Amino acid sequence: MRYFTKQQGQKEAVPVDLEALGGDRYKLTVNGVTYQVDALALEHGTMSMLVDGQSYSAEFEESGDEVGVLLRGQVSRFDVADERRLRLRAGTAAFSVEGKQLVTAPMPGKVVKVLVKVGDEVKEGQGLVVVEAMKMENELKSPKAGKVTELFAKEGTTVENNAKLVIVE
Amino acid sequence: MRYFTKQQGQKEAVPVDLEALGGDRYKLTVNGVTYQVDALALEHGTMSMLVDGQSYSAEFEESGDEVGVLLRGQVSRFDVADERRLRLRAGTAAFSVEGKQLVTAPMPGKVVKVLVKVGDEVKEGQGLVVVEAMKMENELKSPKAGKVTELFAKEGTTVENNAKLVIVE
Amino acid sequence: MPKIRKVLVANRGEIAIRVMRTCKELGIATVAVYSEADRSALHVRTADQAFFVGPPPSRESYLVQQRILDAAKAAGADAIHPGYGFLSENASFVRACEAAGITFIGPPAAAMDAMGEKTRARANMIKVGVPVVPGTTEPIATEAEAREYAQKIGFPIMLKAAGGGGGKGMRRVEGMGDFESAWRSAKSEALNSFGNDAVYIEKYLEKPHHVEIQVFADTHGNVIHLNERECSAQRRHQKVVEETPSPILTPELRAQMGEVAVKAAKAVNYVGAGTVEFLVDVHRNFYFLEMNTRLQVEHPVTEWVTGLDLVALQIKVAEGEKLPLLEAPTPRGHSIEVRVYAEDPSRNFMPSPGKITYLRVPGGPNVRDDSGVFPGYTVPNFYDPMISKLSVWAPTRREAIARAQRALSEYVVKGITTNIRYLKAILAHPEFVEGDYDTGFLGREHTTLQGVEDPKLSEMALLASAVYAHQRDAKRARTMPGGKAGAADASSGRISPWRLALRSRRR
Amino acid sequence: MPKIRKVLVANRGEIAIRVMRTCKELGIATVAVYSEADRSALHVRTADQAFFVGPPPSRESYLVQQRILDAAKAAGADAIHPGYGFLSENASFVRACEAAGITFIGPPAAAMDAMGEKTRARANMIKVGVPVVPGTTEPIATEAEAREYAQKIGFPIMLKAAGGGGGKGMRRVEGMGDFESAWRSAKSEALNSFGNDAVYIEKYLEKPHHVEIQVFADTHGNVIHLNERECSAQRRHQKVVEETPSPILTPELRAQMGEVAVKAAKAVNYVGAGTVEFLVDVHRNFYFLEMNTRLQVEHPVTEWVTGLDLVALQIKVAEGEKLPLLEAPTPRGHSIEVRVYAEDPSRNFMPSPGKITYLRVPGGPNVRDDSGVFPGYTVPNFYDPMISKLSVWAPTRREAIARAQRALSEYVVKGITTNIRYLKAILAHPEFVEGDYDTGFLGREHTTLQGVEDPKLSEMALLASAVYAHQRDAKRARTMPGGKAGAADASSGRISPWRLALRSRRR
Repeated sequence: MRYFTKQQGQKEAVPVDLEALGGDRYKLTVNGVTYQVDALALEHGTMSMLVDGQSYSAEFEESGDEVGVLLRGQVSRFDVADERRLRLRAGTAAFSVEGKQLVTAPMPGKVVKVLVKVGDEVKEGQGLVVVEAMKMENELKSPKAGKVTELFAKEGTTVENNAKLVIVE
Repeated sequence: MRYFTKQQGQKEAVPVDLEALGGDRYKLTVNGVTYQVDALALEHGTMSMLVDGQSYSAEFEESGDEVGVLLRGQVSRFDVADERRLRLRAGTAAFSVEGKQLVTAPMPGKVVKVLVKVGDEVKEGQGLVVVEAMKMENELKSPKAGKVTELFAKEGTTVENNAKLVIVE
Repeated sequence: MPKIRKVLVANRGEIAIRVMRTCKELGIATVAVYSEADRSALHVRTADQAFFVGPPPSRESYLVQQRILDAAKAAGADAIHPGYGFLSENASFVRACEAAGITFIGPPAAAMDAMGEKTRARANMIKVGVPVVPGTTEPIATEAEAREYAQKIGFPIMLKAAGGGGGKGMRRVEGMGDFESAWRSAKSEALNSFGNDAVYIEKYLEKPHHVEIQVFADTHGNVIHLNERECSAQRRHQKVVEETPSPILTPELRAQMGEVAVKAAKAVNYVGAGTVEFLVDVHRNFYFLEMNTRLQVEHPVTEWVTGLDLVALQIKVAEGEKLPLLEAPTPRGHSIEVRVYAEDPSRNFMPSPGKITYLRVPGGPNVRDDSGVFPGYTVPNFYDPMISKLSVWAPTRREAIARAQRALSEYVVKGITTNIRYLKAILAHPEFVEGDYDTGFLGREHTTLQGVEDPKLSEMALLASAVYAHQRDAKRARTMPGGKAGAADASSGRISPWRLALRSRRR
Repeated sequence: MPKIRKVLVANRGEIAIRVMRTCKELGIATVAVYSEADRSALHVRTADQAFFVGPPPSRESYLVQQRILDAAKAAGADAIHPGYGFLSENASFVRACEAAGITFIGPPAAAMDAMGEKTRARANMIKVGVPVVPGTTEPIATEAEAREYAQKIGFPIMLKAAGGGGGKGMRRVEGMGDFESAWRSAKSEALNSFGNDAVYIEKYLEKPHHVEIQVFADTHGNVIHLNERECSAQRRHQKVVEETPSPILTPELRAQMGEVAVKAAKAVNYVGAGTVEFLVDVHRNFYFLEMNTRLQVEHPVTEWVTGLDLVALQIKVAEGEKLPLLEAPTPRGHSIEVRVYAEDPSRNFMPSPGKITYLRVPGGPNVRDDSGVFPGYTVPNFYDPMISKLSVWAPTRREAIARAQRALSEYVVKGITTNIRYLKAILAHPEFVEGDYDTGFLGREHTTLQGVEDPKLSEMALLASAVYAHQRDAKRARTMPGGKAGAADASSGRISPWRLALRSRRR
């Protein structure tokens, strides 16, 4: 079975061929190298993985399409899909490559200040909205130079994680 | 709503009248005393209970009909049933008051020795079966004087918790 | 003064638990207070009694003096321990406790008055000959005046909240361009944190170390110091890593600074636990910065090397007992504390409140975890993002670093993002290992401290993620036969990197 | 000897984790071995490498020397740490390591030979003038001979496995009536635990204390002792609570026993960590009992009061380094360890293997948890039921007891039954608090230590159980509308007390 694993920050997805050998044993081929892997899933998203005698304790956390993997102190994030899932996804990309940039709330909190209004021209790095969470004020900045085309943030309102705040185009 | 709570080791069930006041608040009446209780259920069977300003952290563990409650270092076990459940139960008692006594495995383990055979007369406290678990040998003794009428235990076999071993009648 | 039998802890989180632990060991009953956001918090369950004090914002709950006092009266508490933050440095609260006949476990109001407002503290210290950093001695009324003064002493300068410490309401300003936003946010944070938006200006020293001296005084006029803590690993003036002994202090400098700290405490008739903070410059001159008139977050490192329980000592002093020692003990071995925050270092340290779905805390020799959380707990977004303090002890600094690294490698927190990896990067950084790191260290090395990827580990993680996806899909296929495994793709949360590339990258 | 770069830990559970923690801090790579029952165990994940060594029974896995050595070779380990139990006191394994060119972290085979079989050890000690308890100097061949010897020295007597310690294969015999079953079970346990069913007899002393001296020797002929541990709180010769200093030792007696222990170690050319166990009678005479030629379970209490890392010291000695100290340090403060077992004290200490569904480990000042388990882990029923060692430090014994009580009150383990409440009862018992408890203490006070019920707490628990049932039924009604909430009654597990009354009560 073939999976495509795309690591966050990497451009290309890497194909991984997986063959279940029964029990917790798998044969995995990636980048031309084949590994015999003993991968025991434990509770709470923990996995004990033995590869050529090396022991790796992996902790998984799913977040949307991605799974974060904590392994020997390093965190990597992967989006893993088989071919069927990949096809399902083709049509769903929400934004075109260039143009619109959505700024969302990086954590739950309270909008304490909106620094722009619809139609404003903004520079890259210019402050758009100030969100307070855990007694810290965090200024969210524009990812690009452009114009504010939509403004969802309202001063004094509480926002959830990933709430849409501003679109810069 | 009325519940009947029977504590392990006690003879009588105690009726408790419970009125849900909304949120985590309850009015509970037991033995003629009424308590206002703020009982917040947390994950993993934990409850934070406030009664007249006193704070109790309760840990629950269900085991069969009973729930064990760990509260300020004390463990109590209760069988709690409402009136409907109580009726459902009436017919299911597995053994009559006198007569048959079932000896079960108190833990998972291995039967290392069977000390009796069917038809043997045994004294109260006489060893019946030796079960080994965690490198400790535990001799299970007869709860009464009587005759071995059934023998499920076999030397060398592995038994689960609560497995039937011997019936003395 | 009579023995204390019941203590109300006017705080939350790890420090509330910390204080209650000692109370429990001393046979003293404990009373918690909690806001609406803290009904499920651990300190409520740890206490013998618990009282509700208001809505989530601390200004409407933990900072409302009357509610705290009402709870203390309802519970029959004979003393209040304020922890740190909240009402811990509020002289009017000390007076209110006194009026209510409740022992405040902390310094007298007069000492707080003398040290509480930083500008007044500076003036008092100048009077008794304690060296101070150049700056205004009074809060500055208007932004215009502030700009003028800053121009006069020269940038960089520090804006500081007059009403409290802990890094809140503090801003370093490099020049006129940053002035407005720094002024606004310092005042607003000061107001939120201390109910007082007064701000003053200090000259910013180049490459200074933040070294503080723990002092302790009893009601019989005995004042001692318990050596120093090195707290230069700071981010936005928030301490991240603390240690004792300080790797830059000689025994002579320690003795000098200790003597000055004792002098400072004596000058204000101090009682109880306090900390005199100093900046130490590259020439090892030291300047009084401020005095924190309460227990510090980082007190465990002092406890490790002295064997004392500072909370127990606070209670003894509040009961009128004499200090059990009359001079600083020689530090035994080395201790390091790291603060575990619910924040994401790779997203500019954005706070990361949320539910802790899994928690594994380090164990083994000479490791201490002071935490206020538990698995299944939702970290609320109203309060400080610190969820735990991990501290270690070892005979030498080198061994203490190795032990802290080992302990951090065992720490697993799931459901929220923490700074654990960042803490490991700090401890591994050559500047930290070498021992001469100043308060600019974390800011300067920000990029390095984000870490580099080990491609071998990434490959192993990739293999793990493929098996994980396989097992997950197999399980989904079993639980919803014929269902679309891909349906979960549409759920919220972090977005696919394929899509993320189409979206903004926030800095 | 060269530096050790990679250590195979030939053990499992908490001690494997303990050893790996120190290795990690020293920058030494670690290799785990695991049986079929331990694939999911924590030590497998804690190590850098892990190798399978056979089926669950230890005789087919952890005790198979060749498999351990094969794993060490496959991993490229240059040393083996045996932990305690298993192969730790097996001289033939030490020789096999030597032959394979792998450093065994422990004493030389000759010292083990001299001390390993208890009867030979007794003979060796008598030779150098160390006082011993009256008894046979050789294993006894037949039950008839044994009965005869017992008759001669008079009951009560002890049957003891010649091949090993740790309470396994030990039986106290009160008279002829108990002899047969004790003889049979002692031999069978000895065979299972040490692969050797040889048993000998010792006179049982009345009200003795079990006090042991930690010794350490390097390869340069230096031998020191690191003071004592009081281990008289035993059940079935299995230690349950240990502490240091011993509350019954004077400095003079400590010095005398230390001197004798060093003499014993020197007599057998000992190297590494070892423990000389003594019985101390009511007149404070002390008798050599046996020497454990390995690290003890209870070594953390010694680490607390000396500040040493005994595992690190073992490794240094194995590398050929000299001991860093040449006389016993004065004990600093007091330390207590309690052993957390998966067993049910109210059901005659029946082992309680199974899945740990929830785990909360104590934290805060001066608390140490050495554990081999984690939430979601299934404690297998093949090995020792000890799941954790909790140890604390405080300046005084009284404070250490209070701290241990506080820590135990924070310990929550769900899914299996543990002895935590029993441990609290021990620490609260007047005989323990007073400090003069002998090895008969736990047996004698068995009933008292089961605890008495506080009716107020029972009433609160009753309220909690009613609310719990209400919330559970409400949830069930939501998830299976129209379903019978009562259906779950038929499931297995503990039976209703209404029905239980109809069943046997086991003693």
